[in-house]
Formats: sequence, C-alpha cells, structure tokens
Amino acid sequence: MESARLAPASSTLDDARAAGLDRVDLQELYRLMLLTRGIEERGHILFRQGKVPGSFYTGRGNEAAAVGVGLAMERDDVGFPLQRDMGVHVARGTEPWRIFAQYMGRVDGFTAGRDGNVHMADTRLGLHAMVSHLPANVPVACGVALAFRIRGEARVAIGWSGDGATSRSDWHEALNFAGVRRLPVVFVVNNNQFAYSTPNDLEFATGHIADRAAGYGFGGVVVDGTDVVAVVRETRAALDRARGGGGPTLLELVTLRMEGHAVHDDAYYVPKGLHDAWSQRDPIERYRAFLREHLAQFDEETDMQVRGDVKAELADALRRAEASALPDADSILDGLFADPGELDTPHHR
Amino acid sequence: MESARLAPASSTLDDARAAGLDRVDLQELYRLMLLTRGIEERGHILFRQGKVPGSFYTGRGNEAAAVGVGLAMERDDVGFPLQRDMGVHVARGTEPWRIFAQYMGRVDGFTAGRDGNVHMADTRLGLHAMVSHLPANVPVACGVALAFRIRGEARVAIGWSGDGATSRSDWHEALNFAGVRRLPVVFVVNNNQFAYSTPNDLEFATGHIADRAAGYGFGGVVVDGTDVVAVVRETRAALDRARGGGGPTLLELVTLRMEGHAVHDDAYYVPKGLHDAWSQRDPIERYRAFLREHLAQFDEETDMQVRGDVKAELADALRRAEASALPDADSILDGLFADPGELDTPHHR
Amino acid sequence: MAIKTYLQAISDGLREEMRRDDRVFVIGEDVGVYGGAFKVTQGFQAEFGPWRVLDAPLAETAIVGACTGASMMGLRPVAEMQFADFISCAWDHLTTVAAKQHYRTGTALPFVVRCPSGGGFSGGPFHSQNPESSFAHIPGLKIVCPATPEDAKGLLVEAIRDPNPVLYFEHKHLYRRIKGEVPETDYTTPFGQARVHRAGSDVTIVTWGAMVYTAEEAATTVAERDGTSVEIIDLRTIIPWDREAVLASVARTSRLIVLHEDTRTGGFGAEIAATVAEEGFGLLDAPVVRVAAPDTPVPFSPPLEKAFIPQVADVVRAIERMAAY
Amino acid sequence: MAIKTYLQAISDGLREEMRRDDRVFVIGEDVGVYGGAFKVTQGFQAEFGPWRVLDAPLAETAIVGACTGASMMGLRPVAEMQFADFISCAWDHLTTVAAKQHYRTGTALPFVVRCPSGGGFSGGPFHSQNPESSFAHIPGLKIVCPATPEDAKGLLVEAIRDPNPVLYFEHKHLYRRIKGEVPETDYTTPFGQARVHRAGSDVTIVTWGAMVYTAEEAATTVAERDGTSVEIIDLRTIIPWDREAVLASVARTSRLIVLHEDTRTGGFGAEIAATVAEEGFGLLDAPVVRVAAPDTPVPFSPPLEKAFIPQVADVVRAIERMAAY
Ligand SMILES: Cc1ncc(C[n+]2csc(CCOP(=O)(O)OP(=O)(O)O)c2C)c(N)n1
Ligand SMILES: Cc1ncc(C[n+]2csc(CCOP(=O)(O)OP(=O)(O)O)c2C)c(N)n1
Ligand SMILES: [Mg+2]
Ligand SMILES: [Mg+2]
Repeated sequence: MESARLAPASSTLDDARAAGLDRVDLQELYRLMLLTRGIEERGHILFRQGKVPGSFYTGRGNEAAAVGVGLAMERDDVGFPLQRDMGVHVARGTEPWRIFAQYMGRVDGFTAGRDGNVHMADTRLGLHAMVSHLPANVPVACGVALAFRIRGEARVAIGWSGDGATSRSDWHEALNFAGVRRLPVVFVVNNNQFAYSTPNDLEFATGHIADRAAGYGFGGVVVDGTDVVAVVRETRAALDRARGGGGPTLLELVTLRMEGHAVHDDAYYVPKGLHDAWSQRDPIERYRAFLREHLAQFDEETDMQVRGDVKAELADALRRAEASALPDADSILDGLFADPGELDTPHHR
Repeated sequence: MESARLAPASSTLDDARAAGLDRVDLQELYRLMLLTRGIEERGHILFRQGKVPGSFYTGRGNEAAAVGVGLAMERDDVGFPLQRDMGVHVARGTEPWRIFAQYMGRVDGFTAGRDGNVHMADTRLGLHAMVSHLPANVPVACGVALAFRIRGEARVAIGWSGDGATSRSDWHEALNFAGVRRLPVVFVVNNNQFAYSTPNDLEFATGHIADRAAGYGFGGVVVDGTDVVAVVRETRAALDRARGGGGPTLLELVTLRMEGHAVHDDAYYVPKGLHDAWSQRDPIERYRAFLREHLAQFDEETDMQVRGDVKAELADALRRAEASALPDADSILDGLFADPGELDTPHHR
Repeated sequence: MAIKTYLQAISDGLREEMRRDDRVFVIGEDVGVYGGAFKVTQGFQAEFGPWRVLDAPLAETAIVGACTGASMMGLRPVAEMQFADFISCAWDHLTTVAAKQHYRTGTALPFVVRCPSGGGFSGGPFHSQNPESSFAHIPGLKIVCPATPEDAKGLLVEAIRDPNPVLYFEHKHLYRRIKGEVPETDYTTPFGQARVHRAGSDVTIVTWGAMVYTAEEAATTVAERDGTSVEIIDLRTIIPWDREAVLASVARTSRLIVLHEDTRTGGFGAEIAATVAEEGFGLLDAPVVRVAAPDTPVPFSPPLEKAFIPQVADVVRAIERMAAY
Repeated sequence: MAIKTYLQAISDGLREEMRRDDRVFVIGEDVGVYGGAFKVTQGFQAEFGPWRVLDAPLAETAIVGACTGASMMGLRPVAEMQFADFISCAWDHLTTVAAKQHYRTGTALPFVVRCPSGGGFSGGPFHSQNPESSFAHIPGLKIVCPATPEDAKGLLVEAIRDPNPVLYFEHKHLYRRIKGEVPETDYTTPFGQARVHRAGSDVTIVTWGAMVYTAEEAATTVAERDGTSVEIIDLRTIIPWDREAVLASVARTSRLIVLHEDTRTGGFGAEIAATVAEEGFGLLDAPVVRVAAPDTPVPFSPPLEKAFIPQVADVVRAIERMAAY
C-alpha cells in the first residue's frame, strides 16, 4: 500500500520563492553543485594519478539532492551525510582543499589520514564523518536529536541512508525510536536505484521506501532528487516540522547513481535505457536550464563567471592540498582515547 | 496510516466451519488450551517449591493465540515459538513430562539441562527452541522458508515475536528479506500490550504493528488473540497464501499479558482497568462459553471429563519428570560441536 | 561511611552524579516506571523526569546509538543493558562507531553502558555471560569490572566523567550479596589501578568481579590448611589494566594464577598470562595457570552451571598444583 | 596440478562443491549478477541459477540468519560478507544463535561464512580488519584462515562439509598476489592440523593468513644475514588450533614468536602465548614474543597503515631480539 506523498516538481520562480529561495540563493545553489561535481571530478583525476590511496567514490547524479538538503539546514542543525553527499559538505562551507587532503590521506584532511574517502566531516560545521557500515549513523542522528529534545533546543538532526541501507537493522531501530519519541530528526534516503549492483526490486518490496514512514508513525515524502528546488522545499518543510515539535519525516530523494559504485565498477548491470533516460535529467544541466529560463540576471556571461571561479578555487585547493604532509608513522598511537580536556569543545554543543 | 486488515470475530459454528474446524477439532482446541494453562500453572507451583532453577515465565492470556496457530500449522511446517507460546508446543504434541523435565533442568528436558524455561522444542515436531535475544529466530525462520523455496516444498515457516521485539533490528531485516523474496513464511506478533513494563505507546508509534506489513510488500492482519477460532482461521489463510506462493503475512494477535513479565514481577504498572477488562476475555473461559452455547455434544459432563483427563495427564507427567535425573557435571563439554554423523537426521528435513 | 550493598552503591553513584550534573541522563529498557530489571534506577524517573530517565523500545542499537549521538552533543548518557548478554545486539555499533570515533575524527564520546553480567543463579546461556573479554580486544573502549561497593560507586562516577565510551560490567551475583563501606563524599576510583584485595607472598591471583570472592575463599582455605600465603589482585578495570601492579606482585611471589568467570580460550586471562610470560619471564618459578570457565555456553541446570563457573575448589587445586611446582 | 591464484582456488573449490552437492548454495550482497565484490562467484549465477546464487538485500543478519535456518533444514549455505568487517553486523546472530545452537539443542548447523579480510591497500578502518580473534573467543564456531591456494580450496571444501558454523577468513591481500599448485582432485584439508611452512631450528614463528609470507621474508632475511634458522608454523585453522604442532616445534627451537595482523591486546596471539607459557614452560629459553598490530583502528594513510600492519622488519627485529636473549 502506498502511503507516501509524492512531492510536486518545481518549475517556476514562484516555486523557488515558495521554497524560500531568493535570487542570491538560486545562483549559490548552482555554484555549490558545480563545486561539488568539480571536487569529485578532480578527486577522480587524483585517483588516476595514483595520489589517492585505496578506492574512490563519487556522487554524480546526486548533486542536487545533497546540495539541496545541505542548503536547507539551519546553522545549528547537525547532519550525517554519506558517500554520495559531497554536496552536503560543500553547501555547509567545507573547504575544498581539506577534502583533497582527506582523499590523499594527508594531515590536513579531516581525519588526518586515519580514515579515507568521504569518511570525513568538518565537525565545526555541524557535520559528522560517515562510517562504512551502513547506515550506522542513523541511530546516532537520533541520539543527537534526543540531546536537542532533552535540552529544549530548536535544532534538528539529519540522518542519511541509501536505498540499500534501509534494509538494515540500524535503520529500523532508529526510525522506530524517533517515531515513538517524536524526535526532531529528518531521515533522508538517497534512492539512487542501486545498492552496488543490487537493484531496488531485490532490496525492498514496497512501491517507495518512503511508504515505510507510516509504519513508524510519521510522514514520508518522495522527491525527485534531481530537482534541487523541490529538494530544498521539501527539506525545509520537514526541518520546520521537526523543529516545531512535529516529529520526524522520511524524505526519499530519487535519483540514479550515474557512475559505478566506485571507480573500479563500470556498472554494466545498469540497463542502458535507464542510464540514458536519467542522463537527460542531469541535475546541474537541468538547473542551468531553469536558471537560464527564469533568472534574468543569469546569462551566459554569469554562467562563465561562476564556472571560472569554481575552476580557480579548485586549482588553488589542489595546490594547497598537495602541499599538505603525509602523517608521521610515529603518530599512530595518538588519540585512541579522548583526554578530559577535549570535552566542551565547539562540536560538543 | 492504517493499512492492516482487522479480522472479524468468530461467534458461530459457521465461523468455526469456515476456519476448517469440525466438532472434534473444536473440542481438541479446548483440551489443548486447558493443557497449556495446566502445564504453566503446575510449572509455577514447581517453581515455588524451589524445583525450577532460575526464573519462570508463563503465557497466561495467550493460550488461544498459541494453540490456534499451533493447530493451524500443517505437519511439515516449521515454527519458532516464544516465551508466551507454550500452546504451540502443546498443540504440536509435545509431551508434557518433558516440558516439566525441561523446567527443572533434567536430562529428559529438550535441552537436557543446557538451557532452561521455555527455551526448548521437540525438533521432531517441526519446532525449534527460542533464544532470549528477541527476536533472533525470525531471520532463522526466513532461512527455513528459503530452504523450502529452494527445494520447491509446499511447507511454511512461522516466526514469532512479541510487540516489544518488533522494535529490533532482526525483525526488520527478516521481514524485508521475506518480502523481497516472497518467502513462504508467516510472521506472528503476540501483541500483549507490554514488553516487560513498557507499554505499546513507548514501543511503536503506528496504530497497529500489522500496519508495517505494507512497507514490506505484503499484508498485515490484526486478530483478537483471545478468539481461538479467529486465530485458526486467519493463520490458515496466511499459511495457505504462503504455501501457494503468495508470500508472507504479518499476523498481529492482540491479547493482554495476564501475569507479570516473569514470576518476580507483579505488573503493578498495568492499569487496573485494563487488566480487569481483559480478565473478562479470558481465552479459555470465553471458548468454554462458546462451546457450551454452540456445541451440543459439549455439556457439563464432557467438560468435567476433559478437565479430569488433563489433570490426570499432568499429574502423571509431573511424576515422570521428577524421576528424571539432573545432568552429570562431567558431561559439560559434550556436544559443543556437531559430528558429521549428526547430519541428515529428521530435523534436517 | 555507610555500609551499602553493591547494588545500592551503583544506584547511589548514578543518582548523585545526576544531581551534580544535569547533562547526565539514563536510557534503557524498563529503567523508568519500573526502575530497571534489577531496580538500580528505582525512583529515578520520579526525581529526574521522563526525559532524563528514558524508557526505550526493545532495541539495543537504538539505545547505544542514542548514547553516541547525545554524547557527541555534550550530554553524558548512561545506558542500561537489561542483561549484559544483550550488549551483543549493540556490538556492531560499539565496535564500529563508538570505539573508532575519537581515533578517526577526534570527537569525544562521553557515555557509559551499564551491563549486569555474570552467572551463578541458573540464568542459562543468555542471562549469565561475562562479555568483557570480547570488547577488551577492540581498541577504543574502556572496560570496568568492579568487585566491591566502594569501587562500584567510585568507578561508575569515574566512568561517567571519562570522555570515552565506557562499558561498566556490574556483576549480578554481587548485587545484594556483597556489602561494604562506601564513602559519602564525592569520590572517584581511577581507571587502571589495581587493588590488593589480600596481601600474600607465595602465589598471586589476578582476577576481577565476582571471582575476587572465590579467590578469597580459596586463599583462606589454603592459608588455614597449610599456611600458603596468597596475594589477590583485583584488577578493577580491564582496559586499561594495571600491568605494573601485576608484575610487581609476581616479582614478589614468582607464581601467577589468572582467574576469570568467562570462558577460557581467548578470554582476557590469556592477555594477562601472555603479558606476564613476555615481560615477567625471569620472575616466574612456575608456569602461569589460568582458571576459567570451559569453552561452552553457560549451561542452565545447577550441576552443569557449577561445573562451568570456577569454584573455590578449582582455585584451591590450582594453588596447590602451583605451590608444588 | 595446476598453478592457481588464491582467489581462483577459492572460487574453484566453491564451484566444484556446488556441482557435487546440490544442497550447497550461495547468498550475499552482489554475489549474483555482479559475481561478488572480488569476483569469487563470477559466472556462478549463470551456472546455478538465481535461487542457488542469491543476491541478498544489504542486511548481514538476514543473510547469516538465513544460513542458520536453511542449514537447519539440511541445506549447506555459503554466505559471503562483502568485506570481513561487515560481519560485525551479524555478531549477535552468530554468537547468540549459531554458536550456541548445537550445545543447547543438538541441532547441527552446517554453514560457512566467507569473509574477505585483512589490510595492505589503504582500505581504512572499515575494510581492512581481521576479526578472527573476536570470534575465536566464542565457543561453538570454527575459524579458518588459509594462507596458500591449496589450503584455500581444501579448507573451504572441508568447511562446507563440516556440520558446524564455520567462519572462513580469506585474506584479500593474497587474492591475486599468491599463486600455487592446487590439486585437481576432490580433496579436503582437515581442520586443526598446522602446516610447517618452513622448517627451522632456532626460532619458531606461529602465524596464519597473509602474515605467513611476512614471516617467510623475515626468515629469509635472517637466514641470509647470519644463518638464523626459523621455523614457520602456519596454523591454517584458529578454532580448532594445533597446539601439539606448536608445542612440538617449540620443543625443538625453545623460542617462540607469535605473529598476527590483528591488533595485539586480546588477539588470538595471546591465547597461543598463554598456552605455550602454561604447557611449554620448561621448553622455553626465552619469553614468548608477540608481534601484532598496535591497539588502534586500521589507519588509512599509507605511512600509518604501514606502521600498523606488522612488517618484515618488525619480525626480523623480533627474531634478532629473541636470538640474543
Ligand atoms: C553493513 C554494510 N554491509 C555492506 C557494505 C558494503 N557496501 C558498501 S556501499 C554498498 C551499497 C550501498 O547501497 P546504498 O545504501 O543504496 O547506497 P549507494 O552506494 O547506492 O549510495 C555496500 C553493499 C557496507 N558498506 N555496509
Ligand atoms: C534483545 C533483547 N533485549 C532485551 C531482552 C530482555 N527482555 C526479555 S523479554 C523482554 C520484553 C519482551 O517484550 P515482548 O517482545 O512484547 O514479549 P512479551 O514478553 O511481552 O511476550 C525484554 C526486554 C531480550 N530478551 N532481548
Ligand atoms: Mg543506492
Ligand atoms: Mg509483549
């Protein structure tokens, strides 16, 4: 039985205004998506150059979903983005050079080389690093929300999962707990139609993952994850509801994973027709067309300007990251445990 | 959103016939419920006599729910009943004396003293012993159903949980997997309104637990668990559906736990009004009234006869169990691992 | 000082810390209205309200995960597992997320998981376990196993104030059986400092939790029987553990028995024995002997459970064998 | 005999057993259409169909729980964890249900969980772990860690035919790097029998998995440098482990190094060291030395990962220290 609400598409400036986005915001969304894709593209080049140890993952196709949620969050909200969510980090203001340093395992990466890939976050921005085990941070997001509830703060936690990750234990325990306690938390599911090679129909048997929200006592919404304005609108609505004491929402953002699971995977198992269809819905192209059509100030020249700025920023970031040192082998034992003095730091707010 | 079907009550002989129950079955159901309660009442006496080590749990109030499902199962079906489901063991033909031996930790108990309480089963009857960690056997039931599906057998597995146990990880992973693969499995939830001291509203936030079935792609049914005929009817329907390739069903059997969580618990936290209301719906009293009203052959004399037989059987069983030895301390290391010869035994069918 | 049960000391420690610090809150199954399966938090919800004494759904990962999240935000959660056995349901969260968080990201997670552990009353395979050894192998968790009421309180308060995830194993068999003096003051018992439960010169027994009392009875027995003088070291905390104290005692006695209630193979006793064999090789006049449960689940029936849990007689035999070496 | 990679040997062993016995089936994430993250089951679904090579949802407890249930019914499931690290998500099921089932109820559970384990390629804290020690402490599970292609196949077939839950740790770093002769015949490698990887007389190194090759390089180094003769014992299986073989070797060399890639404290090396210190006390001329990873998560960045995983130089240093004792 389908119980989730299907969010309408956005197509006009009025839709944008309804989502609380002014002209500056609208242009900023574009820049953030470009920056997101640019970081991942350059990361991929670094990987091919042998500068990124291990593997490499991107969120191509998920830029609107990630940037949209990241932009909708309020300053004091706290989030746990995942492997396709570079846009969340970017939208919250994460410095690109430190992301490159993270990729390369350098001391200026957010984990100083202890962890790799997008297992990172700038905690000062209210984000926390993912772990591989999916979706292990969703119960943690509930704990964050519980802290907000206990202290009576008007803050919201956001927990992400992929479509595949919703099959796991942690997801269920977290959503149930949040529903029972009406915690101020929003659950975002990036449904990119695959979990590695496994398609949706081998992962779950309901129409939409968001249909499950009813069983946890809150609302589910299905949103086109390539429609950044709709993502912002629905995220803001969900955050407002949570902030106002209305409890959780499950936001299912539907996209297609436009590259392999990781760099070694050519995703031959994705039907070509499906891939082609979603190529037509590239979130950045789609949004550029929207801006060109509706935003008078956004002309070819502005577009070139934004692109140029992003390019320059990334070139600079790469230089700075490459200058960062590799960690010292002697530091291996450092920081297994926290010292008492480390408490009451900003991220403990 | 409520999506589960509310099963109608049974009130006439036609209802019973529709559930496939003839006169013999109807009388047998009564005997099985009496035997179930009798075993637990005598177990409790043994406990107070200091003959049952550890703690002691009963399923008072759940007799109809357990006996009904147990009777509805076909011979080759396989089930994983829980702490309130003595009636399932009894309905499948478990010998009472071995249950008493199990309670007392004797060698003739089903675990020969290795485990206690109702952590037992006669595997030859297609039942498997519960573990404490709830609901850890629900994924196991799915594995049993998977074996049936792989071998193309017309058999069904049944996995039980309590209302509280549905909050846990294993339950979700199992139901999702079963839904995706349309496995021949029926999920029974004994919703007795409490998990130890925790009431339903602190366990889940939806109207009925059975509403969750929709999110797993199959049907949910809410049944009055004190109405044994309705339980049989709905279980048979669910088993038939599973057997015919129609996939799983979630059966929520609603009762009230009529005693404490275990013998040490006086359940003061259960509102008196609630307890009184459900006392009026004692499954055995209710069913006796039904039989007296509708079944001509079932008169006072028959009733006395059945009760007398049950009493005699239990007295005999107790004697036999008390004659069973305690295990030998020297056997402690035996059977940690299985030997190759132990495969291909009956319970490996 | 007042005489209190082990259980009362835990309850008092928790209550006092909740009064002192409003960041401390309690979460678990049936901890609120019911006061916990063992009544450690009895009366807490009335005093602190339903949002500082939370009845959680039956979901250990939700519970411990909530501790991780709330502690990230600066609160000081104390979770209760209804029985220590059920911490297996939060194993992934604890070992994957909580244990690795500070090393990976520098974020401190000041929370405690209270785990009523141990056997001795026919709890069977799922209500009697001592899971401390499994967790002791996972870097990033601190592990506490108090034996006395004084330590139970002092270590709990220390655990709550520690900026790391701490697993606090309280032995159910000590709850009401063991009484002792407990200071009324605000004190803490530091981690990593063993306690000499009984001084002696012939053989050292290193142990913790309920086995401290088994060791004590055995020591009394052999002292009375033939004057053998046994030193009992109560580790108090397993991670970190006080290797200096152990080595110092072995330097005096030259003989070491490691005693624990958990199963033998891969138990924490192996770590202690291996460490002493490595660092105290020259000190030993006899091989280190481990006295531990056999490698089986904890059986239910009394004769089997007795054969499972190390008994005074087992320890006496080990002392005699050792003294004769 | 043909020369095969370690990975090919695993794949062949599994495929052949599936051909021989139609009760054997495979379940895991991406094992079907994709052939598994490491391509061990490539082509299997085409040969055996979608119900004997099942793509499961991302749910390790559902996967391993399904193995328990299907094996109860007489099938012989082989699960794949995408990485060994994710077995933490099935910890509760394995330790609570599967490990205890036969002891409690007498029901045999013939299934295997394949776990691609180990580090060496910047997999980071969640794709590099060696979880065998954690499980080795839990009575009721068998634990296999092959080092050579021949053993990889022989132990896998043995594991499938064993009537118990077996955790099969295949080291990712050996997959394509290690080649060796593999018999074409239907053979099995028995559990609990160590293999002398290299005979020697001065020092014994007991190890398993990828560390066998680290030990070998170190042995070659010291042999060439000063003629020190190192014996390398490859345990092959951890539960059961071949204590007789280890004690026999120590009886010859009087010196023991235990080497493993997993972290040190509470690692299975402690069990081996403790056992030898206990049962081989008189045999040792020097303390047992453990060479293992430091007590931290597995770090990602190459200099840190190198400092984490025991290196040839670390083993050489241990040998030298030991020889000089
Ligand atoms: C518990 C767990 N099991 C297995 C894996 C291995 N794995 C990594 S990503 C992935 C697929 C994830 O799919 P989804 O949740 O849809 O996220 P996506 O990668 O598509 O964004 C798998 C199986 C994992 N990370 N965690
Ligand atoms: C994983 C787990 N956590 C905690 C417990 C302790 N415990 C035993 S029964 C119980 C309540 C179970 O409630 P429910 O599932 O509703 O079953 P009921 O006892 O009401 O039949 C709890 C919390 C347990 N058995 N398993
Ligand atoms: Mg996906
Ligand atoms: Mg209940």
